[in-house]
Amino acid sequence: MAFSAVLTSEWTKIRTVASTSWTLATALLVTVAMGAGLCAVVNATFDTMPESQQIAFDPTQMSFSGMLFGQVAVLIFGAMVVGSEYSTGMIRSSLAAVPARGALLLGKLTVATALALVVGLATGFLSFFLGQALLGEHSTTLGEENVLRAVIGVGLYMALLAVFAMGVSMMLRNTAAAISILISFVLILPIVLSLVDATRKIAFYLPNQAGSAIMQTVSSPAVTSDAPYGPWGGLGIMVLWVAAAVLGGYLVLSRRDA
Amino acid sequence: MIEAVGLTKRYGAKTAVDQLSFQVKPGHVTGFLGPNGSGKSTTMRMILGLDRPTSGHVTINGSPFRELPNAQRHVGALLDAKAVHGGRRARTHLLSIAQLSGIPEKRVDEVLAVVGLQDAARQRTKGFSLGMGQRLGIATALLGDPQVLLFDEPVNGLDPEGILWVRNLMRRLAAEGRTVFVSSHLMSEMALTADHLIVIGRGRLLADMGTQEFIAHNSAGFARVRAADTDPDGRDALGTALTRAGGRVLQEPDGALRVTGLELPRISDLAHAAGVRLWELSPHRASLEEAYMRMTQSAVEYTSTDDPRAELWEQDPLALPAWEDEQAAPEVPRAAFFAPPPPGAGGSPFLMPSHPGELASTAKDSPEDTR
Amino acid sequence: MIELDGLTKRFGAKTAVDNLSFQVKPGLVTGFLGPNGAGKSTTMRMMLDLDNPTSGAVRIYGKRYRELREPLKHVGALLDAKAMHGGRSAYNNLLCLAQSNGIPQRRVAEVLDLVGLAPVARKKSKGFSLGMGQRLGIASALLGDPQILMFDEPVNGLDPEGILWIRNLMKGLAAEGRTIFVSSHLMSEMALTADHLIVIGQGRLLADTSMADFIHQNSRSFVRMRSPQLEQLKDVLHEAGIAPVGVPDGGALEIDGVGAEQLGELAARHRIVLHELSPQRASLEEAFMRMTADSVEYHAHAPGAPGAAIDNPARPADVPAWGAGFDAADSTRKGGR
Amino acid sequence: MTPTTTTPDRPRSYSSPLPSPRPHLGHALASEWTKLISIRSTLWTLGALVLTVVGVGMLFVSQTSDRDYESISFTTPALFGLMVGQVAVMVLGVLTISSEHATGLVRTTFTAAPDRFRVLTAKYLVFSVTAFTVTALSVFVVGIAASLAHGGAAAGAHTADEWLGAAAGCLYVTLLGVLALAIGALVRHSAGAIAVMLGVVTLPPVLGAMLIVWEAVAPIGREILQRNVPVALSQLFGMQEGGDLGAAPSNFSNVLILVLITGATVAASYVMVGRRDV
Repeated sequence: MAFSAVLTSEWTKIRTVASTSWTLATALLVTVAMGAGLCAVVNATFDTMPESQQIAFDPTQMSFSGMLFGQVAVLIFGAMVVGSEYSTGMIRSSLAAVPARGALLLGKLTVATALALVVGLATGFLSFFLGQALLGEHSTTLGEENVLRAVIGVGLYMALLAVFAMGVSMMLRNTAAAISILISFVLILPIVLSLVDATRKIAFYLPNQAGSAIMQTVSSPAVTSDAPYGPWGGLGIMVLWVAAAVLGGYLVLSRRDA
Repeated sequence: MIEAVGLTKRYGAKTAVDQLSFQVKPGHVTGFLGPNGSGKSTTMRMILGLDRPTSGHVTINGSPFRELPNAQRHVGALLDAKAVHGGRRARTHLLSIAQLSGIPEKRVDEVLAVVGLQDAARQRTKGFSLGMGQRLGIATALLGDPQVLLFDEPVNGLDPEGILWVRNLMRRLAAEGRTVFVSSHLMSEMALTADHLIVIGRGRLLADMGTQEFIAHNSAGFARVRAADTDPDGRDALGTALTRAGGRVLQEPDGALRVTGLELPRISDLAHAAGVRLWELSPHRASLEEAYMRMTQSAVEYTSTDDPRAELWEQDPLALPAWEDEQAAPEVPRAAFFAPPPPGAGGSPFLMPSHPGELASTAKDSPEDTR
Repeated sequence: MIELDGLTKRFGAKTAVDNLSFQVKPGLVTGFLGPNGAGKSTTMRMMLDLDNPTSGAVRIYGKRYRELREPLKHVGALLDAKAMHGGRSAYNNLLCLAQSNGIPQRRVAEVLDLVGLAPVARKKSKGFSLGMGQRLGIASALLGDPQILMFDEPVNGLDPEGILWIRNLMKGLAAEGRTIFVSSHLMSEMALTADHLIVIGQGRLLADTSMADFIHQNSRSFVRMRSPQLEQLKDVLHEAGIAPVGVPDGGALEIDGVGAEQLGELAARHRIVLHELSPQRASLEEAFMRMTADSVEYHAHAPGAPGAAIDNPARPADVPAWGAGFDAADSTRKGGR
Repeated sequence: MTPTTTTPDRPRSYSSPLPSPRPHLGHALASEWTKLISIRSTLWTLGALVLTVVGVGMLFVSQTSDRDYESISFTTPALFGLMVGQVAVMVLGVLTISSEHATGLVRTTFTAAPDRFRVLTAKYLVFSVTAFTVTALSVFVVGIAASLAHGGAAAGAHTADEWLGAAAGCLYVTLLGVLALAIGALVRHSAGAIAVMLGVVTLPPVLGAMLIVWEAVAPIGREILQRNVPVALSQLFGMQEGGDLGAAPSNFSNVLILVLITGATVAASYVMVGRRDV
């Protein structure tokens, strides 16, 4: 069977359910709006910030701070794409139509990832330009060192996060469980882990913590001294997590009875 | 006793149930029939207080469902067999429902035994087949040992043994003096189970009468007559005699005659007079299916482009107007099964050969009868 | 053509399907019968490679399902009517399946039209009734215009009009030379539809025969006679050495083991007027219940055991009027093979 | 089954030998309790709650010295786990009602008990008592472990108030769960309701930070920053935060706000459940 057919089919699947548009639209809007809001805040209060913070100030990353919440919508998007197949029973029809598990998984991942990447890139550029406009004199431009990498990094980060969510959902085969676990894992666990010294180092290796390094541009000692990796190293760690999740998902899909 | 008065339910501009009034009396199994989308489920949901009628009202033993003091002890219902949390075990599911109305725990084991699920009582219902789910649903309905019982498609997914059991169960429940209200699409089942029928179509009442009366009103029975094969002219002679006597005669594929409009003794006499020996003379009651189809003809909502009723109306090609020995003239041949035929593909869309004959070439040898 | 070879499926200690081997041939409607819990659905799921067999294999034209390129063009299956995404419209649900197998888009509208769902094609399938869901499932099975069609309980939830339609549909598809494999619990439906039967019980093959043979072997048939000259008739029968086996109600006699033809000739010879001479064939339902009596898993404990009803001599009269027509159609078809 | 009994006035009517008590809340409570303990998601969510609270708490206890407890209470170690664990409580709250809607069980339930308020009340009661008990138990295990391990002189003086505060904290988490249940009853969709609840918990801090910029709405922003869920919970567990925002609101007012919000949502859920077709 032509893989392009699977892609077309998955594209139809993804564009014809309401959850796709509202999760991705939320991801974009929340990230852009919150980033813009925080940039405005910072611009107004920049002078009152301690000097150490002023030195380490990363205008690019600041415009992406809405990602903290936007990523929740991306996770829900990934979890719904896979989970709804199971909750509705559609998975049986899908597997009857495309019995090669690998092809089905790959098709689904490709389409959803591409979509998340596109939305992610749009989010990155929109947040960046809007944020920089609001930052006024503290802003930066795309031409500066590392900035373009960081903006594109937003797209990569969102795409990887979506794949991660899909892999985890494929393993759990349940939307509600996947969403709860993913959100605890991404939003709350890092905070909890960094509260205690003994576990702070572990938190660096969580997928989203490592992955978000790609969105930083300023490598002043005040910011990055803690993290034992650079932006690409961080993204690499996230890719490993994602690969593990996808592998787990593939094993569950191919071994277990549908 | 269930009593509906002017029951109406509208969803936006669409009227699902329209001015429905009827009574369901105790001591009978009352069948509730209607095509898909005719408002049966909505009516049942309104009886159970799950949907609010737009106007009109429905009462059970005189009071609206939601005002019954202990609803479960008065009314038991099976609406949707799969309406169970799959992660829960069968017994705990029933127990949680029983506790809701203070029904003793031993009653749970009792109903599990009644429906034959005692061995599966500790299984999670996720693994249940449709038939097992249906039995669990029936168990739920019986929990409160209620006076009024409603079943929506109770035999769905049951095996023949289960169907037979449900049939007997419903008759027995009615014989005990309960009100039993059953909807089903299986006419052969309904004919065996229901004493009384309420038929709706497009939300309106079409009929409210006894099952036998309904069949008699809406269809005609026929007789099957076969002359001795050893007497080659017998069939023609018989056909002519019967037609002259005012009967309507059609030929069946095996050579027997289908006669309407004449009583069996009369046919016997006519055959005797014509000197024809009979090898078969059997009465055929019209089926409820046929009667139902005729009644609801105009009220069907989802119709295939390939009208199945053709089978019912197109019996005339079987007729032998001139008594020619035309072997069971086949019905209008179905060249392409899929109507409308796809343009430009010679009548068959993809893999299929253009004519069935190409695949089953031997089938051409015998007159294929699609009946 | 579907071939099963030693197919076995165990769930833990429980063997759901036990060393099942049979073939489903083209040009026929093959009925797949068995009590609840016999392993029918599991077998069908393994045919589609949804469940992995513990051992054994299923071959579809010599290939495993997973090896089929564009499987919907070879095999169409209705397993579970609700196996669709409720938030998607009927049209789009089918469209994504069609696209995955390179089936042209117009075919989607075609099958929706065929099953009568064209008016609600753009509605979300969440709001569909069981019958509409079933039609949607049938549409998805027909999507690729496949050689092999599998239906698990196709008439579930359909109204009589729909039942009649699917009955004709399956016969028509088989007549075109396709392989039709149908499971159903409704014996009256099966009797009207299937040519060949495969019966399983507790995961094991119980029978693999033609419909007529199955009924013949697993049930009794008899001839009912009615006459205004009942006493005379009894005497004639007695003289001929024929003993009526049952006298269910006042005016009728039931005779076992002698054909209606002979009885008709006998009556004619003795100038006895008959008001009825009807061969009664036992129903498929009865035959099925006799065969599977030992392998029924969920026995209801209720007074009036099913067995009592089976032996009720009045039952065969309840066979739907078209039962006779079926027998004829069946023999014609067999003759043609 | 029972034989036919005939009564003179209703000649063909059936009456059953089973007791027919007028159903009361107690019946519904028993039913809901059976429902709660008979599904595995209860075990998963509550297990996750206990594991995170006790696990993270114990880790914290083992990493701290007596002196650290001069400024924090013995129950503070439980806070970190509870920040994660509260998600489990909310998920359980949502699932308590949304799983009935997802499976269609709600129709069976409301057919068996047409008095929907009785069922809903029982759900709220059973859920909140269970959630509070489990939360409090795990919090107090951590608190007692901390006080046993680090109760030395260096830890300074501790009063019973901090234990009361922790109890209030458990109540706070329970209220979040009740709010989740109410939202589940309104939304009727597991994933949607969980997303809404996570928004309620995580969005206000950011919203506050944004509002505080503009002079006109700065006071509102400040209020939100001081009264959102994580801050309130931290305070209840003896972590005083802020300072540049002015005096922190009292624990009582924090709990009261959540009580009011939850109360309003619960009231809305009663109205909707009573009125809606299911």
